[in-house]
Amino acid sequence: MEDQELESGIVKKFIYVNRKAPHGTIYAHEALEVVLIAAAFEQDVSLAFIDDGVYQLKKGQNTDGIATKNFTKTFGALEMYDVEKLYVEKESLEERGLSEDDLSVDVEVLASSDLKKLFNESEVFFNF
Amino acid sequence: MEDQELESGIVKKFIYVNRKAPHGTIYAHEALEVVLIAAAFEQDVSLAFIDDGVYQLKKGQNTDGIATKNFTKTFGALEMYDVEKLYVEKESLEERGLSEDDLSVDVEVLASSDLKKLFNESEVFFNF
Amino acid sequence: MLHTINKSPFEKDSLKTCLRYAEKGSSVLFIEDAVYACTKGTIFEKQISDNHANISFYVLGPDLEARGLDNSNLTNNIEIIDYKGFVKLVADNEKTQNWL
Amino acid sequence: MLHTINKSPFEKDSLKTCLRYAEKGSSVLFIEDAVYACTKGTIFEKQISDNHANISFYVLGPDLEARGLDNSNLTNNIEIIDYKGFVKLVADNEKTQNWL
Amino acid sequence: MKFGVLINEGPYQHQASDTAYKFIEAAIEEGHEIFRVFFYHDGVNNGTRLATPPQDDRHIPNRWTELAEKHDLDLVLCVAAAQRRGMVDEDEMKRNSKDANNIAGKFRISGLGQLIEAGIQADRMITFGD
Amino acid sequence: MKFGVLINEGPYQHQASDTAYKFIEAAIEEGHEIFRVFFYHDGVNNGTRLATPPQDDRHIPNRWTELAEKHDLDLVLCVAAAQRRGMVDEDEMKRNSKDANNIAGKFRISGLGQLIEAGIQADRMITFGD
Repeated sequence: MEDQELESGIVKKFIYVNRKAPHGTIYAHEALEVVLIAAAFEQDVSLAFIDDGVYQLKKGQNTDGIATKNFTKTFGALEMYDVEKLYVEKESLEERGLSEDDLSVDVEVLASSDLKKLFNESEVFFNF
Repeated sequence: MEDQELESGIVKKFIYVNRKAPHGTIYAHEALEVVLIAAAFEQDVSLAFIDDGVYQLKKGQNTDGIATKNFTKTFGALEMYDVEKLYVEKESLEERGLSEDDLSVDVEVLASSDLKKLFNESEVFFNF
Repeated sequence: MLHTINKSPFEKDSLKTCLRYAEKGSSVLFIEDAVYACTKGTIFEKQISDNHANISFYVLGPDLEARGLDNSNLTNNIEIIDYKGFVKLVADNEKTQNWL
Repeated sequence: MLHTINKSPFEKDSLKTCLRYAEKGSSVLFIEDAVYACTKGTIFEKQISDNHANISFYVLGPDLEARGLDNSNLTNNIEIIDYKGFVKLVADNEKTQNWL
Repeated sequence: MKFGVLINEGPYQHQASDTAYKFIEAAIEEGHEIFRVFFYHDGVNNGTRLATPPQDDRHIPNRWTELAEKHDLDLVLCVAAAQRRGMVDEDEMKRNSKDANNIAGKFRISGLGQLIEAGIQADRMITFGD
Repeated sequence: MKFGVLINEGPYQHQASDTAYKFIEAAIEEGHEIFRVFFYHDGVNNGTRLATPPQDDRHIPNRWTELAEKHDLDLVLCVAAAQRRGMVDEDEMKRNSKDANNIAGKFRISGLGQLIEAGIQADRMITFGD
């Protein structure tokens, strides 16, 4: 019954707000698992990376030395799941001495004033 | 055997460094449980309250409305356990707009430069 | 839009980011350890007074009381609400952003 | 005395307090998400350079690599060590204060 | 109005579960419907039936169970998060060849799709976490 | 040199348990003795035998068990913290009338005195937490 409701065509604008650094805690990792599952629901999905969340996209992460799983490789596969709207907050990048070239995937860098507009257009917020 | 070693008279200078606000997380509460148990071991015990840790000693806390246990009442009982050396960092108090009068128990307010000396004299650190 | 914050502003930086995103007409609710952000005599007093013309600030009363604080400790222009008031804020705003 | 920090300085305020307590001759070790404190082009660069004459700064290499960082990203005067180096620091200092 | 609730931290360690409980209680009193309570990350640890907190403290897992019984709440633990953290029901016990299970009766284990569905179906989503 | 180790966070949610593991491994390789590993707060959740993490990830509780078997480590879960969080061994199961237990074989449950003793007996104490 619930499946039928989904198929009946409700499409909402989901936004995943990622504000935590990877590896020190699991939030970034398990947030990405939500995004992958959510892809099957054919909703309108955007990912925003703000504050330490921008570190999730840093190039060249290698977790062999800390013996945890390097989930950040999965960001490169998001396109296959039709998750293509990744936004990174400009202020957060700059404060951390990073530029778009430091990131592992294609993103759109937006000033918070523009990211705010995306917030206003979004309907369902998940915060990690 | 271990009991005999304890009775053989090793007395160390313990310092409990409390830096977290009460109630939002359990650290302050469970830290106090350590202090109470530790009292039976007849060690030399000091408690330092730094950063948000100073909020643990705020007068008049009443957790009825959030339906959690008000462990902060126990600070008033520490004297009965011969735990009498409570130090509060002056900078942390002032930054929070608090004064000694706002606190529920007798403490010594020390500038960080003096608290540092206490750190230097301490032997075992527990951080909460 | 409703924004909630639950961490002490002395410990974590969520308030700064929240205020970057809270627009004219937004509501900001302080819960759990974030209630300390509402207290007088701190650097956060100014951040709130600078914004109160555009943003409505609320604090969860039960969390204030739990921490030994009441109206006399608060910065001006903050409304104390209870859990029902919290529910009403969530219902009255089309969406909620929780700054964790 | 050894001080360890494990939280991002952008998220949490431990570094500020740690530097208030780290004295001449102390060592400060950055682990886990605190390794971001060692990176160039941030406000923490100055806090470290202001103190490096008195304090020895270390960063845990495996935690740096996990986060996609290496020597080229680091502020000057920070030594990269491995877990054995971490053990040696704890052994060489009579006591350790962990700023959590 | 239909509320979806996401809880991301375990019992006692953080206040998140306590605040969510008081919020849901108030929402029900105000006549709202709770579409689902989804427990993610360490939040899954709220579903244990093996806790024995001190008698003068609240019993968080039991309190969830009682609220669910009274108001027919749907309490869902994320299966992936639960597997990582050792929260197990009878099905999971068999599937993963474990010799015990520890979930309380009113909780069920299911997939992340249940969270997405809550996002789609509920009028409001709210998250309690760290 | 004798090290005492305190771990304050559960598996997976925070890196604390991972870092402690790598630290202890290195300390043993360098010829030091681990007097005791004490698990407090959510740290007690490291002791579950019911976890089934994804196969391409580390198995944190099993990894502790294997290290303990290899080097005869003393892994202690705080009883008060364990009761709050539903970590139970056979004795606790009987004492608190529970119908299951979930602790892994190489962990034991004991009192906070074991932590204080570690502070007294060890040459160095180090804490891993949040």
